[in-house]
Amino acid sequence: MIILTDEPLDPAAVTDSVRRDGNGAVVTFLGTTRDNFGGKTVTRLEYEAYDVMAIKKMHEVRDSLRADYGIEDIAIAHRTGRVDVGHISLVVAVASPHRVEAFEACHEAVNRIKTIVPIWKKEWFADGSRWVACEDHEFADEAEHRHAHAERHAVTTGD
Amino acid sequence: MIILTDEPLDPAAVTDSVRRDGNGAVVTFLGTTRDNFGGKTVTRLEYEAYDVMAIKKMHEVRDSLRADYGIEDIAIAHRTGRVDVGHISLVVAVASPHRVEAFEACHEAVNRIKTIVPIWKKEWFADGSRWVACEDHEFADEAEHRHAHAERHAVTTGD
Amino acid sequence: MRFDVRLFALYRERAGASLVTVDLPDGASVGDLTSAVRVDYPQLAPPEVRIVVAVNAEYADDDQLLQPGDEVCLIPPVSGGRG
Amino acid sequence: MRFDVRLFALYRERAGASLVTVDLPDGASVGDLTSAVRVDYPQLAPPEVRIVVAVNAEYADDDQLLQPGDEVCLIPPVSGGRG
Repeated sequence: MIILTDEPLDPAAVTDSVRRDGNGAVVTFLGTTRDNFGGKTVTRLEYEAYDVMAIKKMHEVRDSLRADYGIEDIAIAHRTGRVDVGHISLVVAVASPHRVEAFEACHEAVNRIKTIVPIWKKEWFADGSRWVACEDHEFADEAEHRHAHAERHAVTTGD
Repeated sequence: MIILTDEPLDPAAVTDSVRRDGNGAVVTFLGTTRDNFGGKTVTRLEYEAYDVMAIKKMHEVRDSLRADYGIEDIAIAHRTGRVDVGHISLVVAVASPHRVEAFEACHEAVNRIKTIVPIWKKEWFADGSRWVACEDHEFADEAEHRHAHAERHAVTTGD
Repeated sequence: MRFDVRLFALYRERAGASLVTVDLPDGASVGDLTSAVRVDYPQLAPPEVRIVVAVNAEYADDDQLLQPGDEVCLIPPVSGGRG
Repeated sequence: MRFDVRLFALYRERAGASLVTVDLPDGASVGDLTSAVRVDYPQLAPPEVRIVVAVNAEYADDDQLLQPGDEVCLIPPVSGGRG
Protein backbone atom coordinates (compact mmCIF):
# COMPACT_ATOMS: atom_id res chain seq x y z
CA MET A 1 0.00 0.00 0.00
CA ILE A 2 1.43 3.33 -1.15
CA ILE A 3 -0.89 6.29 -0.57
CA LEU A 4 -0.59 10.03 -1.18
CA THR A 5 -3.77 11.83 -0.19
CA ASP A 6 -5.14 15.12 1.12
CA GLU A 7 -7.63 13.21 3.29
CA PRO A 8 -6.99 12.14 6.91
CA LEU A 9 -4.85 9.00 7.16
CA ASP A 10 -6.08 5.73 8.65
CA PRO A 11 -3.09 4.25 10.52
CA ALA A 12 -4.91 1.02 11.42
CA ALA A 13 -5.63 0.31 7.75
CA VAL A 14 -2.00 0.93 6.79
CA THR A 15 -0.78 -1.33 9.59
CA ASP A 16 -3.28 -4.07 8.77
CA SER A 17 -2.15 -4.05 5.14
CA VAL A 18 1.27 -5.48 6.11
CA ARG A 19 0.09 -8.10 8.62
CA ARG A 20 0.48 -11.69 7.44
CA ASP A 21 0.53 -15.05 9.20
CA GLY A 22 4.24 -15.44 8.48
CA ASN A 23 5.10 -12.19 10.26
CA GLY A 24 5.64 -12.07 14.02
CA ALA A 25 6.51 -8.39 14.26
CA VAL A 26 4.84 -5.22 12.96
CA VAL A 27 6.35 -1.78 13.50
CA THR A 28 4.33 1.33 12.67
CA PHE A 29 5.55 4.92 12.63
CA LEU A 30 3.19 7.88 12.86
CA GLY A 31 4.46 11.35 12.09
CA THR A 32 2.18 13.92 13.72
CA THR A 33 2.06 17.70 13.80
CA ARG A 34 3.89 18.86 16.91
CA ASP A 35 2.59 21.96 18.69
CA ASN A 36 5.97 23.66 18.92
CA PHE A 37 9.21 24.17 17.07
CA GLY A 38 12.35 25.94 18.26
CA GLY A 39 10.46 27.42 21.20
CA LYS A 40 7.64 28.81 19.04
CA THR A 41 4.03 27.65 19.06
CA VAL A 42 3.06 25.86 15.85
CA THR A 43 -0.59 26.20 14.88
CA ARG A 44 -0.61 23.85 11.88
CA LEU A 45 1.51 22.37 9.11
CA GLU A 46 0.93 22.44 5.40
CA TYR A 47 2.39 19.80 3.07
CA GLU A 48 2.90 20.32 -0.64
CA ALA A 49 3.93 17.46 -2.93
CA TYR A 50 5.16 16.99 -6.46
CA ASP A 51 2.60 14.21 -6.61
CA VAL A 52 3.73 12.07 -9.56
CA MET A 53 7.36 12.07 -8.44
CA ALA A 54 6.43 11.68 -4.75
CA ILE A 55 4.52 8.47 -5.44
CA LYS A 56 7.33 7.21 -7.65
CA LYS A 57 9.88 7.91 -4.92
CA MET A 58 7.71 6.29 -2.24
CA HIS A 59 7.74 3.15 -4.37
CA GLU A 60 11.51 3.47 -4.73
CA VAL A 61 11.88 3.71 -0.96
CA ARG A 62 9.84 0.54 -0.57
CA ASP A 63 11.81 -1.28 -3.28
CA SER A 64 15.16 -0.24 -1.80
CA LEU A 65 14.12 -1.48 1.64
CA ARG A 66 12.96 -4.77 0.16
CA ALA A 67 16.38 -5.14 -1.42
CA ASP A 68 18.35 -4.05 1.66
CA TYR A 69 16.38 -5.87 4.38
CA GLY A 70 14.68 -8.70 2.50
CA ILE A 71 11.34 -7.48 3.85
CA GLU A 72 8.30 -7.67 1.60
CA ASP A 73 5.62 -6.09 3.73
CA ILE A 74 6.07 -2.31 3.74
CA ALA A 75 3.32 0.29 3.47
CA ILE A 76 3.63 4.08 3.24
CA ALA A 77 0.91 6.73 3.44
CA HIS A 78 1.57 10.48 3.30
CA ARG A 79 -0.94 13.25 3.67
CA THR A 80 -0.76 16.58 1.87
CA GLY A 81 -2.40 19.92 2.52
CA ARG A 82 -3.21 21.32 5.94
CA VAL A 83 -2.49 19.03 8.92
CA ASP A 84 -3.51 20.43 12.29
CA VAL A 85 -1.65 19.90 15.57
CA GLY A 86 -1.90 16.29 16.78
CA HIS A 87 -2.97 14.97 13.39
CA ILE A 88 -1.06 12.44 11.31
CA SER A 89 0.91 13.37 8.20
CA LEU A 90 2.88 10.14 7.67
CA VAL A 91 2.28 6.46 8.37
CA VAL A 92 4.94 3.82 7.69
CA ALA A 93 4.23 0.18 8.56
CA VAL A 94 6.73 -2.66 8.24
CA ALA A 95 6.14 -6.31 9.09
CA SER A 96 8.63 -9.17 9.16
CA PRO A 97 9.10 -12.54 10.82
CA HIS A 98 11.31 -11.03 13.56
CA ARG A 99 11.38 -7.68 15.27
CA VAL A 100 14.96 -6.47 14.77
CA GLU A 101 14.58 -6.10 11.00
CA ALA A 102 11.11 -4.60 11.35
CA PHE A 103 12.38 -1.83 13.65
CA GLU A 104 15.43 -1.11 11.51
CA ALA A 105 13.59 -1.12 8.20
CA CYS A 106 10.77 1.07 9.50
CA HIS A 107 13.17 3.65 10.89
CA GLU A 108 15.22 3.62 7.70
CA ALA A 109 12.04 3.94 5.62
CA VAL A 110 11.18 7.17 7.42
CA ASN A 111 14.71 8.48 6.92
CA ARG A 112 14.64 7.71 3.20
CA ILE A 113 11.18 9.20 2.74
CA LYS A 114 12.31 12.42 4.36
CA THR A 115 15.42 12.52 2.18
CA ILE A 116 14.23 11.70 -1.33
CA VAL A 117 10.45 12.10 -1.56
CA PRO A 118 9.58 15.55 -2.93
CA ILE A 119 7.14 16.70 -0.26
CA TRP A 120 7.59 20.03 1.46
CA LYS A 121 6.42 21.17 4.86
CA LYS A 122 5.41 24.67 5.88
CA GLU A 123 5.13 25.56 9.54
CA TRP A 124 2.51 28.08 10.56
CA PHE A 125 3.06 30.09 13.71
CA ALA A 126 0.82 32.69 15.33
CA ASP A 127 2.90 35.39 13.63
CA GLY A 128 3.92 33.91 10.29
CA SER A 129 5.11 30.82 8.48
CA ARG A 130 8.22 29.22 7.00
CA TRP A 131 9.14 26.33 4.75
CA VAL A 132 11.06 23.72 6.70
CA ALA A 133 14.35 22.84 5.08
CA CYS A 134 16.01 20.65 7.63
CA GLU A 135 15.28 20.59 11.32
CA ASP A 136 18.71 19.17 12.06
CA HIS A 137 20.24 22.48 11.08
CA GLU A 138 17.61 24.56 12.74
CA PHE A 139 20.07 27.06 14.20
CA ALA A 140 22.34 27.41 11.19
CA ASP A 141 21.65 30.30 8.87
CA GLU A 142 19.29 29.75 6.03
CA ALA A 143 21.82 29.67 3.22
CA GLU A 144 23.67 26.92 5.04
CA HIS A 145 20.46 24.93 5.31
CA ARG A 146 19.95 24.99 1.63
CA HIS A 147 23.56 24.27 0.87
CA ALA A 148 23.60 21.21 3.14
CA HIS A 149 20.44 20.00 1.49
CA ALA A 150 21.70 20.62 -2.00
CA GLU A 151 24.65 18.38 -1.18
CA ARG A 152 22.41 15.69 0.24
CA HIS A 153 20.30 15.89 -2.87
CA ALA A 154 23.32 15.61 -5.09
CA VAL A 155 24.39 12.46 -3.27
CA THR A 156 20.88 11.04 -3.22
CA THR A 157 20.38 11.66 -6.88
CA GLY A 158 23.30 9.47 -7.72
CA ASP A 159 21.69 6.41 -6.15
CA MET B 1 -1.49 2.54 29.94
CA ILE B 2 -0.28 -0.81 31.21
CA ILE B 3 -2.58 -3.72 30.38
CA LEU B 4 -2.46 -7.46 31.01
CA THR B 5 -5.55 -9.20 29.70
CA ASP B 6 -6.86 -12.44 28.26
CA GLU B 7 -9.06 -10.48 25.84
CA PRO B 8 -8.04 -9.43 22.31
CA LEU B 9 -5.81 -6.34 22.30
CA ASP B 10 -6.81 -3.05 20.67
CA PRO B 11 -3.62 -1.63 19.13
CA ALA B 12 -5.25 1.65 18.05
CA ALA B 13 -6.33 2.36 21.64
CA VAL B 14 -2.84 1.66 22.96
CA THR B 15 -1.28 3.90 20.30
CA ASP B 16 -3.78 6.70 20.87
CA SER B 17 -3.03 6.65 24.60
CA VAL B 18 0.51 8.00 23.99
CA ARG B 19 -0.36 10.65 21.38
CA ARG B 20 0.00 14.21 22.61
CA ASP B 21 0.30 17.57 20.87
CA GLY B 22 3.93 17.89 21.97
CA ASN B 23 4.90 14.63 20.27
CA GLY B 24 5.83 14.48 16.60
CA ALA B 25 6.62 10.77 16.44
CA VAL B 26 4.75 7.66 17.54
CA VAL B 27 6.23 4.16 17.15
CA THR B 28 4.07 1.12 17.76
CA PHE B 29 5.18 -2.51 17.92
CA LEU B 30 2.80 -5.41 17.45
CA GLY B 31 3.90 -8.91 18.34
CA THR B 32 1.75 -11.42 16.49
CA THR B 33 1.55 -15.20 16.40
CA ARG B 34 3.66 -16.42 13.49
CA ASP B 35 2.48 -19.49 11.59
CA ASN B 36 5.84 -21.26 11.71
CA PHE B 37 8.85 -21.84 13.89
CA GLY B 38 12.04 -23.67 13.02
CA GLY B 39 10.42 -25.12 9.90
CA LYS B 40 7.37 -26.46 11.77
CA THR B 41 3.81 -25.21 11.37
CA VAL B 42 2.56 -23.40 14.45
CA THR B 43 -1.19 -23.64 15.03
CA ARG B 44 -1.46 -21.29 18.02
CA LEU B 45 0.40 -19.86 21.01
CA GLU B 46 -0.58 -19.91 24.62
CA TYR B 47 0.69 -17.32 27.10
CA GLU B 48 0.81 -17.84 30.84
CA ALA B 49 1.66 -15.00 33.23
CA TYR B 50 2.52 -14.57 36.89
CA ASP B 51 0.04 -11.72 36.75
CA VAL B 52 0.91 -9.61 39.81
CA MET B 53 4.62 -9.70 39.08
CA ALA B 54 4.11 -9.28 35.33
CA ILE B 55 2.22 -6.02 35.79
CA LYS B 56 4.80 -4.83 38.31
CA LYS B 57 7.63 -5.61 35.84
CA MET B 58 5.77 -3.93 32.97
CA HIS B 59 5.65 -0.78 35.09
CA GLU B 60 9.35 -1.20 35.83
CA VAL B 61 10.11 -1.43 32.12
CA ARG B 62 8.19 1.78 31.53
CA ASP B 63 9.91 3.55 34.44
CA SER B 64 13.37 2.43 33.31
CA LEU B 65 12.72 3.70 29.78
CA ARG B 66 11.51 7.02 31.13
CA ALA B 67 14.75 7.30 33.07
CA ASP B 68 16.99 6.16 30.21
CA TYR B 69 15.36 8.02 27.31
CA GLY B 70 13.55 10.92 28.97
CA ILE B 71 10.33 9.76 27.31
CA GLU B 72 7.06 10.02 29.23
CA ASP B 73 4.59 8.50 26.80
CA ILE B 74 4.97 4.71 26.83
CA ALA B 75 2.13 2.17 26.81
CA ILE B 76 2.34 -1.63 27.06
CA ALA B 77 -0.41 -4.21 26.60
CA HIS B 78 0.16 -7.97 26.79
CA ARG B 79 -2.38 -10.67 26.15
CA THR B 80 -2.47 -14.01 27.96
CA GLY B 81 -4.12 -17.30 27.14
CA ARG B 82 -4.58 -18.68 23.65
CA VAL B 83 -3.51 -16.41 20.77
CA ASP B 84 -4.20 -17.80 17.31
CA VAL B 85 -2.01 -17.31 14.24
CA GLY B 86 -2.04 -13.71 13.02
CA HIS B 87 -3.44 -12.36 16.28
CA ILE B 88 -1.69 -9.87 18.54
CA SER B 89 -0.07 -10.84 21.85
CA LEU B 90 1.91 -7.66 22.59
CA VAL B 91 1.47 -3.96 21.82
CA VAL B 92 4.10 -1.38 22.78
CA ALA B 93 3.58 2.26 21.85
CA VAL B 94 6.09 5.05 22.43
CA ALA B 95 5.66 8.70 21.52
CA SER B 96 8.21 11.51 21.72
CA PRO B 97 8.92 14.87 20.13
CA HIS B 98 11.38 13.30 17.65
CA ARG B 99 11.55 9.94 15.95
CA VAL B 100 15.03 8.65 16.81
CA GLU B 101 14.25 8.29 20.53
CA ALA B 102 10.81 6.88 19.80
CA PHE B 103 12.24 4.08 17.64
CA GLU B 104 15.04 3.28 20.09
CA ALA B 105 12.87 3.35 23.19
CA CYS B 106 10.14 1.22 21.60
CA HIS B 107 12.62 -1.43 20.47
CA GLU B 108 14.33 -1.43 23.85
CA ALA B 109 10.95 -1.68 25.59
CA VAL B 110 10.19 -4.88 23.70
CA ASN B 111 13.64 -6.28 24.56
CA ARG B 112 13.21 -5.52 28.25
CA ILE B 113 9.67 -6.91 28.35
CA LYS B 114 10.90 -10.18 26.87
CA THR B 115 13.76 -10.36 29.38
CA ILE B 116 12.22 -9.50 32.74
CA VAL B 117 8.43 -9.81 32.56
CA PRO B 118 7.33 -13.25 33.82
CA ILE B 119 5.16 -14.31 30.91
CA TRP B 120 5.71 -17.68 29.25
CA LYS B 121 4.87 -18.78 25.74
CA LYS B 122 3.89 -22.25 24.63
CA GLU B 123 3.97 -23.15 20.95
CA TRP B 124 1.42 -25.59 19.64
CA PHE B 125 2.22 -27.64 16.56
CA ALA B 126 0.11 -30.17 14.73
CA ASP B 127 1.93 -32.93 16.63
CA GLY B 128 2.61 -31.46 20.05
CA SER B 129 3.70 -28.40 21.98
CA ARG B 130 6.67 -26.89 23.79
CA TRP B 131 7.42 -24.02 26.12
CA VAL B 132 9.62 -21.46 24.39
CA ALA B 133 12.73 -20.67 26.37
CA CYS B 134 14.70 -18.53 23.99
CA GLU B 135 14.36 -18.48 20.25
CA ASP B 136 17.88 -17.16 19.86
CA HIS B 137 19.20 -20.51 21.04
CA GLU B 138 16.70 -22.51 19.10
CA PHE B 139 19.18 -25.08 17.92
CA ALA B 140 21.13 -25.51 21.13
CA ASP B 141 20.12 -28.40 23.33
CA GLU B 142 17.50 -27.77 25.93
CA ALA B 143 19.73 -27.81 28.99
CA GLU B 144 21.87 -25.13 27.38
CA HIS B 145 18.80 -23.01 26.80
CA ARG B 146 17.89 -23.05 30.41
CA HIS B 147 21.41 -22.46 31.54
CA ALA B 148 21.80 -19.42 29.31
CA HIS B 149 18.52 -18.11 30.61
CA ALA B 150 19.37 -18.74 34.22
CA GLU B 151 22.45 -16.60 33.70
CA ARG B 152 20.43 -13.83 32.07
CA HIS B 153 18.00 -13.95 34.94
CA ALA B 154 20.79 -13.78 37.47
CA VAL B 155 22.11 -10.65 35.79
CA THR B 156 18.65 -9.13 35.42
CA THR B 157 17.79 -9.80 39.00
CA GLY B 158 20.70 -7.71 40.15
CA ASP B 159 19.37 -4.57 38.40
CA MET C 1 8.47 -22.30 58.11
CA ARG C 2 6.06 -23.71 55.57
CA PHE C 3 5.74 -22.22 52.07
CA ASP C 4 3.26 -22.91 49.31
CA VAL C 5 5.51 -22.44 46.29
CA ARG C 6 3.82 -21.53 42.99
CA LEU C 7 5.06 -23.08 39.77
CA PHE C 8 4.41 -21.72 36.30
CA ALA C 9 4.51 -22.97 32.73
CA LEU C 10 7.37 -25.44 32.15
CA TYR C 11 7.93 -26.02 35.88
CA ARG C 12 4.22 -26.49 36.55
CA GLU C 13 4.01 -29.13 33.84
CA ARG C 14 7.21 -30.89 34.87
CA ALA C 15 6.12 -31.08 38.50
CA GLY C 16 2.53 -31.90 37.61
CA ALA C 17 1.43 -29.33 40.17
CA SER C 18 0.93 -25.56 40.29
CA LEU C 19 1.55 -25.34 44.03
CA VAL C 20 4.01 -27.41 46.07
CA THR C 21 4.48 -27.22 49.83
CA VAL C 22 7.98 -26.94 51.30
CA ASP C 23 8.94 -27.11 54.99
CA LEU C 24 12.12 -25.25 55.94
CA PRO C 25 13.87 -24.41 59.21
CA ASP C 26 13.77 -20.80 60.45
CA GLY C 27 16.45 -18.68 58.80
CA ALA C 28 16.35 -20.63 55.55
CA SER C 29 17.37 -18.89 52.35
CA VAL C 30 16.07 -18.95 48.78
CA GLY C 31 18.87 -21.37 47.93
CA ASP C 32 17.73 -23.69 50.71
CA LEU C 33 14.22 -23.59 49.26
CA THR C 34 15.25 -24.55 45.74
CA SER C 35 17.45 -27.32 47.17
CA ALA C 36 14.45 -28.72 49.02
CA VAL C 37 12.24 -28.46 45.94
CA ARG C 38 14.83 -30.26 43.85
CA VAL C 39 14.76 -33.22 46.25
CA ASP C 40 11.01 -33.72 45.76
CA TYR C 41 10.95 -32.70 42.08
CA PRO C 42 14.30 -33.60 40.49
CA GLN C 43 12.66 -33.40 37.06
CA LEU C 44 12.28 -29.58 37.30
CA ALA C 45 15.82 -28.78 36.17
CA PRO C 46 19.23 -30.44 36.06
CA PRO C 47 21.42 -29.73 39.13
CA GLU C 48 23.78 -27.45 37.20
CA VAL C 49 20.95 -25.11 36.16
CA ARG C 50 19.92 -22.40 38.60
CA ILE C 51 16.21 -22.20 39.36
CA VAL C 52 15.14 -18.56 39.47
CA VAL C 53 12.90 -17.60 42.38
CA ALA C 54 10.59 -14.65 42.95
CA VAL C 55 9.81 -13.64 46.53
CA ASN C 56 6.86 -11.29 46.93
CA ALA C 57 6.82 -10.67 43.17
CA GLU C 58 10.51 -9.70 42.97
CA TYR C 59 13.50 -11.64 41.65
CA ALA C 60 15.47 -12.96 44.62
CA ASP C 61 19.11 -14.02 44.99
CA ASP C 62 19.93 -17.45 46.43
CA ASP C 63 21.23 -15.95 49.68
CA GLN C 64 18.09 -13.91 50.41
CA LEU C 65 16.54 -15.07 53.71
CA LEU C 66 12.91 -16.13 53.69
CA GLN C 67 10.32 -14.78 56.11
CA PRO C 68 7.10 -16.53 57.15
CA GLY C 69 4.30 -15.36 54.85
CA ASP C 70 6.56 -14.65 51.86
CA GLU C 71 4.92 -15.40 48.51
CA VAL C 72 7.38 -17.66 46.70
CA CYS C 73 7.26 -18.59 42.99
CA LEU C 74 9.61 -20.49 40.73
CA ILE C 75 10.23 -18.57 37.51
CA PRO C 76 11.04 -20.62 34.41
CA PRO C 77 12.99 -18.90 31.61
CA VAL C 78 10.79 -16.17 30.06
CA SER C 79 9.94 -16.34 26.38
CA GLY C 80 12.62 -13.90 25.23
CA GLY C 81 13.77 -14.40 21.72
CA ARG C 82 13.48 -12.62 18.43
CA GLY C 83 9.70 -12.80 18.03
CA MET D 1 13.56 24.52 -26.93
CA ARG D 2 10.91 26.00 -24.65
CA PHE D 3 10.20 24.54 -21.21
CA ASP D 4 7.46 25.30 -18.73
CA VAL D 5 9.35 24.77 -15.49
CA ARG D 6 7.29 23.92 -12.40
CA LEU D 7 8.22 25.43 -9.06
CA PHE D 8 7.16 24.09 -5.67
CA ALA D 9 6.93 25.33 -2.12
CA LEU D 10 9.76 27.73 -1.23
CA TYR D 11 10.73 28.29 -4.87
CA ARG D 12 7.12 28.87 -5.92
CA GLU D 13 6.70 31.52 -3.26
CA ARG D 14 10.04 33.18 -3.92
CA ALA D 15 9.37 33.40 -7.65
CA GLY D 16 5.73 34.32 -7.15
CA ALA D 17 4.83 31.77 -9.82
CA SER D 18 4.22 28.02 -10.00
CA LEU D 19 5.24 27.80 -13.66
CA VAL D 20 7.96 29.79 -15.42
CA THR D 21 8.84 29.57 -19.10
CA VAL D 22 12.46 29.19 -20.18
CA ASP D 23 13.84 29.30 -23.75
CA LEU D 24 17.03 27.35 -24.35
CA PRO D 25 19.13 26.45 -27.41
CA ASP D 26 19.05 22.87 -28.65
CA GLY D 27 21.45 20.65 -26.74
CA ALA D 28 21.08 22.63 -23.53
CA SER D 29 21.69 20.90 -20.23
CA VAL D 30 20.02 20.97 -16.82
CA GLY D 31 22.78 23.32 -15.67
CA ASP D 32 22.00 25.67 -18.56
CA LEU D 33 18.36 25.68 -17.50
CA THR D 34 19.03 26.60 -13.89
CA SER D 35 21.44 29.31 -15.03
CA ALA D 36 18.71 30.78 -17.21
CA VAL D 37 16.15 30.60 -14.39
CA ARG D 38 18.57 32.33 -12.02
CA VAL D 39 18.84 35.29 -14.41
CA ASP D 40 15.11 35.89 -14.33
CA TYR D 41 14.60 34.88 -10.67
CA PRO D 42 17.77 35.66 -8.73
CA GLN D 43 15.77 35.52 -5.48
CA LEU D 44 15.32 31.73 -5.79
CA ALA D 45 18.71 30.82 -4.28
CA PRO D 46 22.13 32.38 -3.79
CA PRO D 47 24.62 31.61 -6.61
CA GLU D 48 26.69 29.25 -4.44
CA VAL D 49 23.68 27.02 -3.73
CA ARG D 50 22.84 24.33 -6.27
CA ILE D 51 19.24 24.25 -7.45
CA VAL D 52 18.09 20.64 -7.67
CA VAL D 53 16.15 19.73 -10.81
CA ALA D 54 13.83 16.87 -11.64
CA VAL D 55 13.42 15.86 -15.29
CA ASN D 56 10.45 13.60 -16.00
CA ALA D 57 10.00 12.99 -12.28
CA GLU D 58 13.61 11.90 -11.67
CA TYR D 59 16.50 13.77 -10.04
CA ALA D 60 18.83 15.04 -12.78
CA ASP D 61 22.51 15.98 -12.74
CA ASP D 62 23.55 19.38 -14.07
CA ASP D 63 25.17 17.84 -17.16
CA GLN D 64 22.07 15.88 -18.23
CA LEU D 65 20.92 17.07 -21.68
CA LEU D 66 17.33 18.25 -22.06
CA GLN D 67 14.97 16.95 -24.74
CA PRO D 68 11.94 18.78 -26.12
CA GLY D 69 8.87 17.71 -24.14
CA ASP D 70 10.78 16.95 -20.92
CA GLU D 71 8.82 17.76 -17.78
CA VAL D 72 11.14 19.95 -15.71
CA CYS D 73 10.63 20.88 -12.05
CA LEU D 74 12.79 22.72 -9.53
CA ILE D 75 12.99 20.79 -6.27
CA PRO D 76 13.52 22.82 -3.08
CA PRO D 77 15.10 21.05 -0.10
CA VAL D 78 12.69 18.40 1.21
CA SER D 79 11.43 18.60 4.75
CA GLY D 80 13.94 16.12 6.20
CA GLY D 81 14.73 16.58 9.83
CA ARG D 82 14.08 14.84 13.06
CA GLY D 83 10.27 15.12 13.11
